[in-house]
Amino acid sequence: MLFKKRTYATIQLPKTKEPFVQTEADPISRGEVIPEGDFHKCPNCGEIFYAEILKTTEGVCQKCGQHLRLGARERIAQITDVFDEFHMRMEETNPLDFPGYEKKLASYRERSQEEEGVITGVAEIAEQRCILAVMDAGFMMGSMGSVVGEKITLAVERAKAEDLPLIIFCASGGARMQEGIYSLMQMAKISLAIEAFSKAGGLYISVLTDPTTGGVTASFAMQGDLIVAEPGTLIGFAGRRVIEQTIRQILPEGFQRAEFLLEKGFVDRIVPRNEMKETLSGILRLHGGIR
Amino acid sequence: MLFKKRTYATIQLPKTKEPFVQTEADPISRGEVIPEGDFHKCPNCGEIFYAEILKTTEGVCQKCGQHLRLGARERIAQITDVFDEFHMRMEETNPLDFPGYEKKLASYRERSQEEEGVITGVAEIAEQRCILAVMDAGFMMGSMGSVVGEKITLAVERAKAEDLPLIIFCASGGARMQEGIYSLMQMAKISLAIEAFSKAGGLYISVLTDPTTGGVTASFAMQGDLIVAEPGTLIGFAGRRVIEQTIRQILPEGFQRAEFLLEKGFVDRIVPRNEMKETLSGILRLHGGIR
Amino acid sequence: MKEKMKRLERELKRLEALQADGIDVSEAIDKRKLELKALKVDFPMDAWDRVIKARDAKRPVASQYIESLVEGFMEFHGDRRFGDDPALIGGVGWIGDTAFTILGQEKGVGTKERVKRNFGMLNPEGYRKAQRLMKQAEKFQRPILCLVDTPGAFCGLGAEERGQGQAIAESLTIMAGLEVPVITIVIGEGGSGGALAMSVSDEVWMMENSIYSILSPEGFASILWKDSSKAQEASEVMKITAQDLESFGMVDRVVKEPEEFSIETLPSVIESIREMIVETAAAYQALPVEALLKKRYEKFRAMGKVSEKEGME
Amino acid sequence: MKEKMKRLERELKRLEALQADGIDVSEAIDKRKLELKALKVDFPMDAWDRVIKARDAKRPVASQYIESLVEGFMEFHGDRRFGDDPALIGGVGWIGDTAFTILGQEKGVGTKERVKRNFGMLNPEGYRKAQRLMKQAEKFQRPILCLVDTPGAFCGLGAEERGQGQAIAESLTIMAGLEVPVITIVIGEGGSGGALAMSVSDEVWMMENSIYSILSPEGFASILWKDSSKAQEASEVMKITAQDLESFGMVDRVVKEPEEFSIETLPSVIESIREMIVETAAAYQALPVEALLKKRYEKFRAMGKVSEKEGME
Ligand SMILES: [Zn+2]
Ligand SMILES: [Zn+2]
Repeated sequence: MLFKKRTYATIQLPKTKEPFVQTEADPISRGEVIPEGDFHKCPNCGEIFYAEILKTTEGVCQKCGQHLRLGARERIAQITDVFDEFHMRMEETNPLDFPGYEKKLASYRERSQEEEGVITGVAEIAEQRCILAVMDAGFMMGSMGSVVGEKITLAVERAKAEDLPLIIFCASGGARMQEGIYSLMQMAKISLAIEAFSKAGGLYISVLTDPTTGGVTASFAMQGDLIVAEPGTLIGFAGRRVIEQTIRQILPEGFQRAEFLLEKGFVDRIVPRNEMKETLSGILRLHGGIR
Repeated sequence: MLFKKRTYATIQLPKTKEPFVQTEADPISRGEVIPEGDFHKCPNCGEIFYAEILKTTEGVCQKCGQHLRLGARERIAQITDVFDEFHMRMEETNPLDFPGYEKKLASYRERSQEEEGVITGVAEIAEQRCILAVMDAGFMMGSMGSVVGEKITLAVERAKAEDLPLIIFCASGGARMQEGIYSLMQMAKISLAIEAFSKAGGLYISVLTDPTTGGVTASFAMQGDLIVAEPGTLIGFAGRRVIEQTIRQILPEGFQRAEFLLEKGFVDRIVPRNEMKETLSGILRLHGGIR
Repeated sequence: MKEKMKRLERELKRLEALQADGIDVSEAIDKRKLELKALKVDFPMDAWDRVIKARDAKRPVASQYIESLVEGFMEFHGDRRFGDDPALIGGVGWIGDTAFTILGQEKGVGTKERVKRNFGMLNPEGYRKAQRLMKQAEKFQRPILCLVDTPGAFCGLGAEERGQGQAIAESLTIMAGLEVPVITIVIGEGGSGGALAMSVSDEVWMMENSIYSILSPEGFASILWKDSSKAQEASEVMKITAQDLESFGMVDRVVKEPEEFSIETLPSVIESIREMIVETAAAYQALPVEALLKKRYEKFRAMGKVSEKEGME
Repeated sequence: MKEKMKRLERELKRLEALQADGIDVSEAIDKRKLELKALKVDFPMDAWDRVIKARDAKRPVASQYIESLVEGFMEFHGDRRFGDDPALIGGVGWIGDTAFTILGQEKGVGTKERVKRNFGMLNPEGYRKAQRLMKQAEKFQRPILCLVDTPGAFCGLGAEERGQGQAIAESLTIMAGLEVPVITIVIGEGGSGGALAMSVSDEVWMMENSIYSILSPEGFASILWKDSSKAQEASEVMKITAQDLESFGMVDRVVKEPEEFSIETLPSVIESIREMIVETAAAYQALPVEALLKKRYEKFRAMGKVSEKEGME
């Protein structure tokens, strides 16, 4: 049983229309197409799998090892023994009165059966309690607007108040354009919460999953006491194409991938998906002081 | 009057046999010859000056701007309005019973009329009181042994006890070989004192003068809240020749010079000798809180 | 009349491009500027007008503010790690009788210096130099003044290799914890994370015609509409002017600019803010550290505050 | 008999050089080693013997100590500034029931890995990784264990460009201020500032045949006598053995080694020190922070303490 009853209200995996793993790009903004039905194609090697088989491999391509993108609920199911969601329904926001934003949001909500691009709650990982936030790259490219910022801030504040470790799975195309300066300020808001949590002695593990870019990279993704990443994860601030246009040369293959970041000193450890739970529980135990 | 009577016993410039400015290398260990008599040759452009003229230029070559090496007493005279030396006579040490060390030390003492390679005291610079330590590259290459380490540590402790800013003029060929591991431990000893001083809120300005190398670079030279350097100063840890032997190529001209360090982010400011006093007093005032 | 203004502006833009290519059309430029000025008295500026003003090459840059505002300024260089970033000027100096740490994003004046300053776009070393000097200000209990003027983060290979994301992230947490007052003034362009990295401050002020945005209007149009030429349109929907940000409660003060804002008219602006800077810093410095940090926390905590829907469990 | 030992050692050295060139003379080597071993029972080793032992390729390296000593070790990488230095292994793991931060200078095993590890010579990134993990240990109130095994600082261009002097200097001040216990064990070569940068510790232990010196005997001979071939002579006057340093009061404990110290005999050594490490850390951890820092201060304060001559003003 994945979601066991604890102190908080528990939730079920919703009947989502989204595929189990996600395609590389957001279909609306990049014009690509999610494969329909029961098959899924590995974006790295091109191998085609039954979607069902991918479930048994935790979404890792068995041919090339590519870690395909996972939805937040699936991620939580893989990592936690118990997960009690902070069962919030946040007000919709459109702080700039941006034309068409509400409609776009509604379409993502309808399709994903999720309210926004991050799920937060209290988790148990191998008997270690922690606060967990998991972003979803499939929800409007995992972009960060006020609701995402608010939910993450509340999670950090909760970790501080309850003196629990904090784990955030990052996955983001960056700030949410439609909320403009409000999106930018979420970086500050979350950073203030993380600094206060850290000063109080809290442990924060940041887990970088594909893709971790833009304003998320330039804030809480890189603020972890420890930063681990899944293999092959795209991690960067500026976009690859923008850099290529600026420097007028093609960037090397592994640029901005987790392995590159490890070599450059910005990632503590690369952890394959099938070792993630064990790694996180090991770190939690080492910081809990009880073997 | 350069040395005015204050709280401590004052000293006079000793009748030294050393020339006003120093040659690039230690003559004993590198086999070069100190020019005799009244003339001095610029090690950079080769120009030959009357030693007397150099005094009026503070030891700066008027042809090429090279900052020639100064003795510690001359440096103090240029920088301070009042200087009250910590009038110590330290016990001689030869902790490793190193053959010939006492004799070598005695010869340097005789020649320089100084006891060791650093002079420490309380100074006044444009009405700002501070603790000042000035190393002398001419005393056994400005090498750091136990006496140098002890005198600098005492100076730092004094700065902490009296809540005064600390200025150290560094000039060193590195650790003193003849004292072996004792020399190395001076780096730790001084660093502990500086850290304690810093935690207590003290301001430490490190001034790098030619040459600042080896163990001094790897400790208090680089521990300043602010690090200023004279133009052209050699600043490095490993020796140029050793690096060239290791990488088997000739290093570029400006390598390990103050300007190179500035570009690499390790020096706050390059300050010509004729602006040094004003710069130091400006920094002291800014940190004293009184315009 | 709005139409006429737009036409004049288009002409002006083309003429200025010619001028930049070395063809002297300065008279024609001045003429149109005067006409424009006369027209603008009657019409409020739209966002794009402000974008143009914020980017104007004649607009005072950080070093000129420092020159005019700060006495006995002592510049300090380097991040103690990798390099010294010319796009960030850092140092200590007197504003009135108070010693401040001053950090300015510097675009430079003239082509050569603008290239050297990387047009105000910081490399990671720049953020790390700022961090070092901020921590030093904290040690010596000095207030900090930040001057923001950057198109945004730098899209270079080295900047990514050396972790500009990490560098900005660390600036945010360091500012979050600083136990001394920090005032930020956006003097020109406040672009994206590069601007935010110097703006987690107790007070954020903006010059009347400065902008502060999640990214440039061009970038915004390019990402959302796949057409960077729609920058002007983007600037209107993005809400990036000082007036917008003041209405959002994100900016504490908008500083009036003279009609022609340049190095000539800068001193009058400086005189109008000098006392305000000193007094504001003093007011925050008078707070106990816990109160200072709490105030800063709550200031940003309120931005994009979202409530839960009612009637939920 | 001393003469015979010297001869055997000379022969051994030559044979080992041949072996390194790929010529198999292992039998001849083993024979002489046995003979030497028999002789040495009767003679105390001189410093050069220990230098040879300290540098022996078969001697256990930091990663092997960690493997044997630490359970659930989790390695953490990177300095968050520029790179990850393979010459320094850092991470967290269990020693007994206590979580430690462990930092080890790693020479590597086998040519390929030794090259990757830069023969245990750190670049500035290595010191900065260590600093980061030390500060983290402090935040989480974990004791720190450092394993020192480095010929010394690295004489590379990049190491100078990126400020290895500054990096070592910063390690010294960070260790000076660390509010958690730090134990250092010199396991092989403790060379110059590179070793000191991990040894401003509450206790410094040395393995019986390790060395700790201001620089290599070769470097010493080269600087002082202009002849690096006089390394053996230098090693005797330099006083670099564990026994020397213990007599100077610079080392708190000398750990006995088995006659043939290798990966095979390492576990017995580990068993002899495991409890000692845990208990020593616990004893220091029990001190109030001020007492811990004061004790560390006074420990190093006494090194090369020089008194003033009597009878002076
Ligand atoms: Zn594949
Ligand atoms: Zn000259």
